[in-house]
Amino acid sequence: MRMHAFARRRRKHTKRTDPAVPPVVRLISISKSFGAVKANQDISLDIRPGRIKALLGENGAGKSTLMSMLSGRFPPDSGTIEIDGAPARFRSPADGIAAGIGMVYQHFMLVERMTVAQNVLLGQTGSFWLSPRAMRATVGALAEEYGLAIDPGARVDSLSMGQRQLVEILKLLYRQSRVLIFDEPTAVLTPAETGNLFQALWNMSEQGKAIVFISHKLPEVIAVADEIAILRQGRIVDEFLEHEVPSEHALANRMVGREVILEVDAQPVPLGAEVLRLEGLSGNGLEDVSLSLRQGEILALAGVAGNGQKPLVETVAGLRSPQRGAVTILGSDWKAFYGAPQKESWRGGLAYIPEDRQGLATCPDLDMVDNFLLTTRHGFSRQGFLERNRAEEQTARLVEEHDVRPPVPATLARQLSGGNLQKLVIAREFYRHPRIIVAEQPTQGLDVSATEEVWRRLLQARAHAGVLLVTGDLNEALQLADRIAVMYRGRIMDVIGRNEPDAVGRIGLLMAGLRKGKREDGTAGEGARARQGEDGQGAESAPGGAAR
Amino acid sequence: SSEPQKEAPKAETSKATEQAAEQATPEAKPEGAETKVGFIYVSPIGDAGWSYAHDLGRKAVEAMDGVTTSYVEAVPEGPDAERVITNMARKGYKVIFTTSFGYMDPTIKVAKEFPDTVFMHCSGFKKSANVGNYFGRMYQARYLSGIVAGAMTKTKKLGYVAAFPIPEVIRGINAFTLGVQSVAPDAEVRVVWSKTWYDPATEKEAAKSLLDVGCDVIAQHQDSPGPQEAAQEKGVYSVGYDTDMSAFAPKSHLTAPIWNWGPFYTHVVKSVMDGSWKSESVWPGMEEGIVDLAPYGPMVPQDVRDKVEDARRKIVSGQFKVFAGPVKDQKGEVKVPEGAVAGDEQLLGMTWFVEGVIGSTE
Amino acid sequence: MLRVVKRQEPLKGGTPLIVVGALALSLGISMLLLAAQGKPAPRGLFLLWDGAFAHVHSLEDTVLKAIPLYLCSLGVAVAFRMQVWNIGAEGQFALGAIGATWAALHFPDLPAPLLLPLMFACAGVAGGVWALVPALLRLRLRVNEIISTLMLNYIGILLLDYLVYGPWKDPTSFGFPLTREFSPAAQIGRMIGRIHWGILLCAAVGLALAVFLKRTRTGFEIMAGGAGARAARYAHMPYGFLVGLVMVLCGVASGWAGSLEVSATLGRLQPSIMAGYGYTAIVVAWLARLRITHIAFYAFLLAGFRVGVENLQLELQVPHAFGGIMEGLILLSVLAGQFFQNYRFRRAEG
Amino acid sequence: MLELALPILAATVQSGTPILYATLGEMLTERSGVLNLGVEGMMIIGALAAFVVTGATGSPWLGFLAAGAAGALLGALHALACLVFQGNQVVSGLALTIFGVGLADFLGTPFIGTTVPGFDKLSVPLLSALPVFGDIFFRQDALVYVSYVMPLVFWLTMRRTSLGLAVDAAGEHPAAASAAGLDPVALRWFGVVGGGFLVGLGGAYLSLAYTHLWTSGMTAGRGWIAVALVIFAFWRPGRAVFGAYLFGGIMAFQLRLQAMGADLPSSLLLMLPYGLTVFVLAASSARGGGVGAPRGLGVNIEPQE
Ligand SMILES: Nc1ncnc2c1ncn2[C@@H]1O[C@H](COP(=O)(O)OP(=O)(O)OP(=O)(O)O)[C@@H](O)[C@H]1O
Ligand SMILES: Nc1ncnc2c1ncn2[C@@H]1O[C@H](COP(=O)(O)OP(=O)(O)OP(=O)(O)O)[C@@H](O)[C@H]1O
Ligand SMILES: [Mg+2]
Ligand SMILES: [Mg+2]
Repeated sequence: MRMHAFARRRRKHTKRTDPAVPPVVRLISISKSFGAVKANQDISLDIRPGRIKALLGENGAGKSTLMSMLSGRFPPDSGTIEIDGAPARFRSPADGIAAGIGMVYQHFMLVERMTVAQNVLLGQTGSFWLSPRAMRATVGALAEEYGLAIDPGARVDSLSMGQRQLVEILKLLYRQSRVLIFDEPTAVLTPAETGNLFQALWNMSEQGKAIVFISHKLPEVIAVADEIAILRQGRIVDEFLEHEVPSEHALANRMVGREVILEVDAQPVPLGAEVLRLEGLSGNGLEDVSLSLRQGEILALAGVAGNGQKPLVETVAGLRSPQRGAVTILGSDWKAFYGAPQKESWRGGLAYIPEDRQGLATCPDLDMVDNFLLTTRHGFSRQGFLERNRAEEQTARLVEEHDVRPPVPATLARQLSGGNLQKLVIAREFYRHPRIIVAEQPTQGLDVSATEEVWRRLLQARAHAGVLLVTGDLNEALQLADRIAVMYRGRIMDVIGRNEPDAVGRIGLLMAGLRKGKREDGTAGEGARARQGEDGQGAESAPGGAAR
Repeated sequence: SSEPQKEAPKAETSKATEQAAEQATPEAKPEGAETKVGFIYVSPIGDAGWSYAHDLGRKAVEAMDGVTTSYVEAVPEGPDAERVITNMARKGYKVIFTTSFGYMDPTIKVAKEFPDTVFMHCSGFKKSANVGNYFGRMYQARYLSGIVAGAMTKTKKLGYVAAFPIPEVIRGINAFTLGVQSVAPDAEVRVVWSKTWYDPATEKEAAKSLLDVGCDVIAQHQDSPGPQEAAQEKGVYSVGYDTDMSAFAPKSHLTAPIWNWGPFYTHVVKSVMDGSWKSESVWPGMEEGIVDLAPYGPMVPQDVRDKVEDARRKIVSGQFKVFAGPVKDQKGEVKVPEGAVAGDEQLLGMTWFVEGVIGSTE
Repeated sequence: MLRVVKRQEPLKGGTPLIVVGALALSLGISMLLLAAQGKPAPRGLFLLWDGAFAHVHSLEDTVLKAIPLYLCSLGVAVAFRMQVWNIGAEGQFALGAIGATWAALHFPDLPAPLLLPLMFACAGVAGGVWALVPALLRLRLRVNEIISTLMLNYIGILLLDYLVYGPWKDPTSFGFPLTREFSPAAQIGRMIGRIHWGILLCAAVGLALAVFLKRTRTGFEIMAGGAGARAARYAHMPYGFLVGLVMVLCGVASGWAGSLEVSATLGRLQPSIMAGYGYTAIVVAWLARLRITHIAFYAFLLAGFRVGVENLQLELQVPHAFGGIMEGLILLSVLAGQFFQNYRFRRAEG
Repeated sequence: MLELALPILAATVQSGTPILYATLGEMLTERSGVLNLGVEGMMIIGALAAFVVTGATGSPWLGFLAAGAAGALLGALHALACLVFQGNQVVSGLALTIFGVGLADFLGTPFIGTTVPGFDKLSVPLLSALPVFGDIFFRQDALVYVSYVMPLVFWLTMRRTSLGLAVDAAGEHPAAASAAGLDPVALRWFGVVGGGFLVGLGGAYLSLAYTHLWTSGMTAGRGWIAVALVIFAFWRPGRAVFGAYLFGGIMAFQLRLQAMGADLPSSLLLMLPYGLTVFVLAASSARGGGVGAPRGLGVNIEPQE
């Protein structure tokens, strides 16, 4: 059940360019090390105008490092960057911007408390004195020119992820960047927003911009890229031009260096007792949310980010208290469950795998052992004293078992790559033998093999637990979940079984806020889109719907 | 950090004399034959106040033949004092002046261990074989300044910016008030506590608060001329303290009660050197010149000056006592009955205001 | 052009070097200041050493001075470990002294074995409660603890003032701001030389805190809470309780320092006990990099400086403010020194 | 009643002025993302520099600028510690206070008990004739008048210039500022040094206008109150004015209560400003909950490889 919605549109939009067009940027034999880690080794790469170049690679392969050097964030240890055939030396991002290179980082570099206009013009205002009105006008005109729908006066913190991405793009456009680098731009987008982004990418590449696109999602890469380069362990191992682009499967194998199975086998397992129950949960941005989760199933929570998933998860995970309604966890009331001594509930209770791995799930400045102890400390506590030696042994064992790299328990969390950190968190949370698992965007930013591993573990966990999976990746939801609950504006719109007919289409409508999306006819979809346009919520609808 | 506890004002000297008195270092002189004299101050000598006045006295001692001096400043009145005094005694200082009330117990304690050293403690009441104590009757000069102030007030409301509610300060306020009342019987004296010894900003503000409620002469027991500045800005009179503060407020400065420790200190050191020193409590007053009034400002009329000079003569001759009965407190209770005179004990422990003072002693 | 580069691993074994270097640097600058005043700098250095460490009596002085500093620093370090910026040790010290004095004044007839524990209990409660106020303000009302602890210092000292100028003033003190002298039972005696039994309390508190922080689960939670408050909440650590706990621990330790000051060295309460130990404690805690086991050393060292500067004053007539400059310089240079532990300079190409 | 209220209000403006300068200075520093707890130290060094330079040159305006320069110099020390040496901002600030107070004490000793010309009251023609307002606001000294325009200049700079926008970006999200081609470290240098300059001016007010005298410790905790006021003001200059005058008012009022004969222990009255600081913070934090704190405040910018 995969979606190849983008490919079709792409054909419509792509203009064939001459393959012999000279590159704007040549990276020649670039190397970069962080201490003992060789992040990039002898990398050479050409980036051409009017082309979308995708960079693929496992977590830690060195993609971000390479692009950071191109954008001027830090210098390479050796090698040269040529712009228009002349060697360039960047000392700061300002130099990169001046040379026409712009980068959209995975974690948006936006000042949330400023307006769209302020963000776009930051550092580029030209004159000393500013007029907010003139700024809004400038940015508004620019947005219009490129057909990007955004209010230049809106504060960034009021925008959805997709809209924020538009702001990032506007920044590059305003700076007249000729090379636009997108580091995992779709990781935080809803499918609809992804569709919009691709549209924008195609528009820009048609205008002659060179685009670098980094993603772990192979269908996206195949859909959007003209050329693909694959990095493995800091080296370029393969390059494909568009007509040579192989299948997803082959790409994945090249990336990882071994056979990868892209589909997981999600055979249902027998259901057990109810482990989690929400009844009429309201407040904190939630409205009358009722859910039930049983041991043996995965319940996915789908929806555009910001529609109440966060408060729901945080309430279930005990980070905020429910205002109205009842939450029953493993048969106990919320208050009783979280009020009870952790001594008993650390094991066989609820495990929360949050989206924010650095900072929430772990402390960056603590080593793996201490981070392991964060949630398991009660298991290593005897009369109030901590058995750190035993914790060290257990950490070493788990790190080995889960293939966390480097397998050194004394490594600090901030020295781990995102994927490895996630492995550590998952190892730790599974060590607790939870009976409820709340997994929030568990594979975001993970490469295919790591994703595969996480999926496998979540499916396995059903043997002893119920899983509440919060994901913005509809594909992930469809791969894993038995049932999918769609959230819209703090409400559960509906719960849909994975194998129900036209699940994708209905979910798309529900995400757009249409409860009556059930199998009427095509006009319902049109109506939904119209209403969406009226209340200005941005996302049109799910890509599945859009494609049909 | 701690508030220094001081209980008397400092000596009269202008900045010029201070600069003239060259600061000599002990190293400059051959050691051994010299008599070493040590001083311990509660605040930095730069405070231009209490410790500064004592240090001027020290410089007078330094100028004596065969004598060398040193000091430690800003010594808190607890265990630190004991340590510093011990250290001095151990280093062979023959005479040690401890110049704050809080040094009393540490001085007595250390003196036991160093019977050959002479200790002089200022403003306390304990003695031992080798510890004497001394102080000066500043309240006499305060009384005289009160006469001047009382003669110059029109509103019959006078302001008094005071540091801490301790007997020395309270005694001064009372003496000042009695002086005021000797010429303006129905006048009142309002007191504001600044809880600082030297904070020009706060003290000026305190003076302004008194001016705002209608006071037209400002007196003070502080080490800064902040109150004088306030008075001058408002165009009213003020009574300084410690030194002749007329330079800071020439149009406002009536006079000031002032200290002069030099003669006393040289006298003590001389008596130790010639072996005539005895342990005793001494509390000299105007007759010894240890306290005095600064020169009058030009606005003080001759008849007022005459009145003050008359009172001064009577005080010096012992004919007049400032705290001679009847003295009533704020509540009208008689504290010193008719015909009696407040004894030194009562003066040293004075914690009540006389009638006519408006303010709290806490 | 030099670029700053983060070391992959903190410089191992570099700490003693950095500390020695920073001390040398700050002493060097101080001596330059001395020379600028026309005083002999080498002799100044000698006098500093001589006054602080060279004789039995000067060592005794230094140890006596180090005791309150040590206790306050322990408390500060515990709070700082959790990134609770409690700079209120000064006020908690005052409240401890007040608490102990209350017991000593109200139960003068109790025998020492009852009275002393009671005094320490009262000091601990007073200091602890005083520290708990900012903790609660932070937890309930999100009041920045740096400000609230600092303001409570001023208020605590004024409260002490109020008591000794008002209700607790010794009627026989001639109106001076002191309380009555404590009964002998309320006074802690000397153990060896002039060093009082309070040093045993210091040892006990230091040991207990070291074990507590290093070996217990709650100690781990404090450390983790300091490394990341959000992660601590995520892991369902009792964050509020921990904030309260470290504050109270600091309040109790500082309170005991205050109570030793009144019961072991003075025998009464008076305003001059406030000698800034609570602020210097921050310098000490930071020098020791918040390690309990290193605090004793630095408390001793800084106490030595304070005592030694007096010798410098007496012999060279150096102003009192010299000590303050030295303390600030030491702190600044150690701060800069710690940089070299985690970073290095690298020549940047171009 | 008005006779009593007017002087208190005029005194309020005056005693609020040094706090206002210092608050704006710390606000600038914090908006660039650096917490500087050395305000007390910078302020007192400013007071000393103002006094010494005025004494040497006879020009209080030169003294005023010298105070700013001295505050800026100390600020630069903090910037060096935190921006180059990656020191902990809390600790470095505390060190700066300890060092600044000690240094001022050390260097200032010879000047205690001397006086310099300074700024005197200067009625503004016309405006001072206004009823009530004239008495409160326009019979003050020149530095008070300068302080009236400061919040406005501050606001204009932060909201209407590219520099202000950049400084805010460095405080909110230095990585974003850097990605936008700005140099957040340089902007923070500006914030810390510029903030130190303003704080130093606040010190100058104490030794040149409030009084014409110098003494060690004459800031008496005003620097700390400024730090608190930045939080109270939600990092906005307008509310800073309100906060500074509130504190000026309470300081002026506390002494006047005594002068009016209130029979209250002075220790308890003196607690008022400190107690009020905590109270005001509690009230505003409870309502706003750290509203307006720059998100990057207190976090150092790690150097890039
Ligand atoms: N600032 C740094 N300090 C130390 N090591 C680093 C740093 N940045 C990256 N690395 C290491 O360099 C290697 C390459 O990292 P990079 O971020 O380029 O990988 P990536 O391909 O972007 O991975 P991902 O898909 O997870 O984003 C990794 O091993 C990473 O741990
Ligand atoms: N601040 C300090 N003052 C004095 N001695 C110290 C200090 N810090 C460390 N030491 C001592 O110096 C030696 C080496 O110090 P270092 O900090 O490098 O080792 P460490 O404690 O193993 O390091 P870390 O715990 O930071 O990894 C140790 O014996 C330690 O006790
Ligand atoms: Mg990456
Ligand atoms: Mg001589």
